[in-house]
Amino acid sequence: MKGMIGIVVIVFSLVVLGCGSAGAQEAIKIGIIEPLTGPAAYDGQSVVEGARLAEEEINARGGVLGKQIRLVVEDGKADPAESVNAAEKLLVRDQVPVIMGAWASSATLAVMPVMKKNATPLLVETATSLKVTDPPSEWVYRICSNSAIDGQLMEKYLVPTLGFKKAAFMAANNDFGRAVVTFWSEAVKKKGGTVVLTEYHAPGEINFAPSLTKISTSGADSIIITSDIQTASNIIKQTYEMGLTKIKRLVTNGIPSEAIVKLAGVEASEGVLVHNYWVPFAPPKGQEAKNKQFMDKYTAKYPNKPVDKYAAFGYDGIRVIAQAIVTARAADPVKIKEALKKTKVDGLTGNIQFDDKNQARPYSSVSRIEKGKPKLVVRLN
Amino acid sequence: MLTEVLQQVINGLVMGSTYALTAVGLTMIFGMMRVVNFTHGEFYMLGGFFAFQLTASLHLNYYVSVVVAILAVMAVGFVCERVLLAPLRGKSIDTTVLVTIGLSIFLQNLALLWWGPTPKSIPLPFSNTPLQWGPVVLTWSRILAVSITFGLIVLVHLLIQKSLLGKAMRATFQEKDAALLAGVDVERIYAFTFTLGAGLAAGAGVLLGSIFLIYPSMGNIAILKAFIVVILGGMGNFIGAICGGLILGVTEGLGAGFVSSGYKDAIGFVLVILILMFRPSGLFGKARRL
Amino acid sequence: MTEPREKLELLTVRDLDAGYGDAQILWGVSLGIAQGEIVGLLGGNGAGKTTLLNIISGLNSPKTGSIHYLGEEITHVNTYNRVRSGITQIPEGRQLFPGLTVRQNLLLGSFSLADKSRVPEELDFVFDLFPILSERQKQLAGTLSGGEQQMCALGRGLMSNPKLILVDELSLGLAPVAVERIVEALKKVYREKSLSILVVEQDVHLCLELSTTAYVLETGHIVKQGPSEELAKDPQIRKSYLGI
Amino acid sequence: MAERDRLGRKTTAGGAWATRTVFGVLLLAAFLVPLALRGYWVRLLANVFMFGILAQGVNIIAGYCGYLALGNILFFGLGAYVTAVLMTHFGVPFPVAFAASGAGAVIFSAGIGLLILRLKGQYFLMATLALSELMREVISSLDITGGGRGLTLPMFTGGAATVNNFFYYLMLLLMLACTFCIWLIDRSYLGLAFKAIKFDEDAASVMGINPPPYKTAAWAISSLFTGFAGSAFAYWMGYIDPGVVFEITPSIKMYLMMVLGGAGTVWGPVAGALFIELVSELAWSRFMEYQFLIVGSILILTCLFTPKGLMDLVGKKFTWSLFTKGIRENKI
Repeated sequence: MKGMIGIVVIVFSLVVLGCGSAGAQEAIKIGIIEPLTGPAAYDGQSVVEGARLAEEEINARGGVLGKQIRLVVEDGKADPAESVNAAEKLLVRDQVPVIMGAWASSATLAVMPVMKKNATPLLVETATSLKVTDPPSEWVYRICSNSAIDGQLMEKYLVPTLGFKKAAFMAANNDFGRAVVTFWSEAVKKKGGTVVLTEYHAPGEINFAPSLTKISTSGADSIIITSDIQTASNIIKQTYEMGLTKIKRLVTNGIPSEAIVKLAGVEASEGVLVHNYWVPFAPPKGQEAKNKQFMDKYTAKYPNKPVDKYAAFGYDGIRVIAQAIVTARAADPVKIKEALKKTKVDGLTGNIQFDDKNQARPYSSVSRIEKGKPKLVVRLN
Repeated sequence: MLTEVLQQVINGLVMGSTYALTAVGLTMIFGMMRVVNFTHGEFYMLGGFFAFQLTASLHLNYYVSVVVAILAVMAVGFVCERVLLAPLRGKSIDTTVLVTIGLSIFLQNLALLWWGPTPKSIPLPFSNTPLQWGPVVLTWSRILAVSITFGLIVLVHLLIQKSLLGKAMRATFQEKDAALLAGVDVERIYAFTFTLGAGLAAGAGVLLGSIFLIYPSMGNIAILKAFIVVILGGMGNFIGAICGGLILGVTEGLGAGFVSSGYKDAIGFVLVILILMFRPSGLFGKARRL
Repeated sequence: MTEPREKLELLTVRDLDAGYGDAQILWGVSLGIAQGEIVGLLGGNGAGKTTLLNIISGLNSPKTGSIHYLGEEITHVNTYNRVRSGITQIPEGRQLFPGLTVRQNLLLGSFSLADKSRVPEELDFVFDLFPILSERQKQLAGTLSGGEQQMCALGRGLMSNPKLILVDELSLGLAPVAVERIVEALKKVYREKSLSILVVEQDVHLCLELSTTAYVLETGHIVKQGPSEELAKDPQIRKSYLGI
Repeated sequence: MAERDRLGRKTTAGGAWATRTVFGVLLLAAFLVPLALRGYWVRLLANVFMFGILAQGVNIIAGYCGYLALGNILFFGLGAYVTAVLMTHFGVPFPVAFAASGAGAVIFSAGIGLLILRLKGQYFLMATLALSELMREVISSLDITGGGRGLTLPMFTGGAATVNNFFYYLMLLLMLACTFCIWLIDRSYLGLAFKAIKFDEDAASVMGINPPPYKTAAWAISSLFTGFAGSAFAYWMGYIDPGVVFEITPSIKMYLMMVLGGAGTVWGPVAGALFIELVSELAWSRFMEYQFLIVGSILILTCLFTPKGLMDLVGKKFTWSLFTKGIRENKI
């Protein structure tokens, strides 16, 4: 009993010590919540790396409002509870006036109420759930796309151009997968196509032979695949192994082509269509030079890592925030929130400006993998 | 319809045989040592990563890599057994379970630090183009996986049935004290069993890793499946594990194909609960009190 | 149904067959224990003594045959309900809860008492009987010596205020002094509490000395029964068990 | 004046005065924390208390009864989903949903417990694991639970401080209630029966204990508090999906806390939760990538060397023989 109390006392004093350790800083702090550990760590780190490039660039130009900016990064583990903790830490300990994050939709949805209650704006960089901006929150701005926008954009191409008349869906059984199925199905149906089959899979599933066998006998002429990188690559690999290469295959939501080629193999990925957001080979028109500069800098700093959309969104996100702070003329949460409404940035990921739901319309495209290399098929906007 | 059934059954048998390979090692460790080994999934994962490292980075021949990877994991298994499980021999089962869970977390996160979270794919020495036999499609890697699986299983079976070591293993399994009296070095048998079990898990990891992808958390789903199979076949039942693996593979295939893929994984868990409640010694075991 | 007897029958075992799987261990075993009687059960290793005892206490179940207790059939009654109705087993090898304290072990003995207000009284009785247990109350039972453990086991059995106690291998692995000490206590309990005792024992001297009636069990069959004094004179028994 | 409880033990020892004072001060401090500290720390402590509840949940079934319910997170998820479904689809207020979550968990555990609690050791462990995975699969596929999509709960009304304080006190009170419950059990015949079952069920039945009802009772109490914690968690987070509330990691973490603090003790699991959560927050934030390596190592080392919990080591000299003794006496 005595020993236990001893430990409790030690722990409590650690808490108290920990509380007092926050000191004043000159720089303007920007909070970032990303998964730095766990299965999503690779992507989360990409966002942070992109953000760091923007930080360097901005500080090299003299910062904003005459001050340097400083990123304060917390690990949200792509988990709601952890992300909320991270948000609280950033808001209370570091008193950041704005946060970018929290990568996963579930984590972002959990962080949103905290932002509202602390009256601090959140810039959402990668979370695609519709619920993030619908219903809109005055404290939440999003620079990445959502499934409703994607579905709308794809309507013009999916059936008419790409010929997805009898589509089958293979989607992750989560908010993201289900939202894509809903809106892309609409896009198919509106142009006279039919959805033959929808197969949901659990996260982490590896064996798709049963679903693919079902699809092969269903008469589908195309498969729309929505999942994470490894699962999508696995599905592509298995479509090939099941001899389903005559069926058109489309991978949604910016899964990088190089990863598909690397994981599924050159043979299996031949002819696969990929729905991209930012991609290195096809930046939005007018951004080519800026894009090359970004790629060069990134490759110089992180030589072993290919540039991906997460880095680009991280980079753009910080630029948007810096721009908003300049417009606000103060590192004040409420002023930054107001400023974000008016902020316009010609970003790598598209021309960023927010609509009445605080949603930007990022650029997207469709490319086809030929002999292991992606070729641009169509720019969507 | 018939071709679809046939294809689904074949899919199921391919998956099922690798389930069986993973489960055989697990069931052996359980039957012999009464240890529920949660580290099994990590041995499976390490098998895949070692093979990847050998083929992709050191450019070793694929088949050589498979063997070396299995041996390497066996070495890891041996060390774990000696250092962590041997001191706990005869102690509460709960403690050993928690230790293997701790080890599983440790190894998985070590792999995450070492190889990173991005999935890897093992380069294969042959083209994986589909082979069409009438209505049925298969690939060389799957045929290879099934053949190696059954090769390994037969090998282990012969080892247990024919060799002196196998006889000692069976004696230890049936009556530990009697085996001790008969001069069997039970400690050595335990170490060997655990090492062999780890090797079988690694074999499954290499083979499935060649068909699918390799990533640090790949053991999580593998061990769940292996547990299901072990319970289906009866804990400690070698033949039961093989049949259980095939049954699970085929039911999953047919269930996903003709019921709903959403409930594919649920099928296994329902089977487990039913078996535990009504036939705890497994489908093939003699009914006995637990 | 029961034929008239001189003494009131407490427990009657009739025609028990029992075994594990194909191995039959008991063959048509019958025995009776009257109220206030000490019955001895003799037999060598593997004769089936412990199996019989476990069937009486309900830990094992027989294939055929019946057990009556206080005129009611209890063949299929659960162990814990038998304990509640007053049959308590002092298991072989003591089987205390080694991780619990002596006191907790004793209290567990009183678990089946409906009226828990009697617990302090029973506890005092046990401590009176074995003062050493009182000193060691807070010690873990696993740390006691063999003799002390046997005392604790006996004390624990007494805590349930039983009508019948089944004592399995009282003397097993104990020093003669300790055995003597416990036998004395058992006799004292028998006098003061007027209960019935079934003593299962390999030590034939001890068993016949303690009991009034005895049975001899050999490879699952009752081969002899009768008053202990007579059995002690039986030449065959003297030869095979007493080594005379 | 020493009082005696039902088992005749003294309830106040002679030198317990200082302990009681320190304990009282700590309790008072715990109640005053939200006045002194802001959001993040209040939240962090509330999270610690939540893990305290979960660790106490496994303490009852595993620490006292010896049944390794590895899938206990099942009741956490169940509680969370009962609350979420009732609040979103039926507009039920939180207190009612909260009560319903506890009731739901108890009914489920009692029903299923009667069936699977006759399984022993590793078989029971497997069954609970399979049950929790099955529950996750079913909830991921049902419409009413939103499937894999998850559910967004109605927002808690009030400012940031109010929310944090509300859940802080809710978790604190739940943890105290749970601990009080265990304290009562520990000093009663019920606790004695649990411990007897843990050591040997046959021997327990020779004592007149009928194990099934006791085991079921233990699991029901365990699930009640775990379900409550899940309910509070769902409302606190405002959004749940199957991946979040059925994750296996917390299940393992709560075992670690229980073992580290001392299985089968009244305050051990709470101390374990405090230790693991706070130390991981304060010390390991620098070694973020290594934190699970550390968790795994601590679990192994605790099981090997101090199976009775960290408290067992306090006040003893750290010698090798102490470690080997730990291995010899292993029983969690």
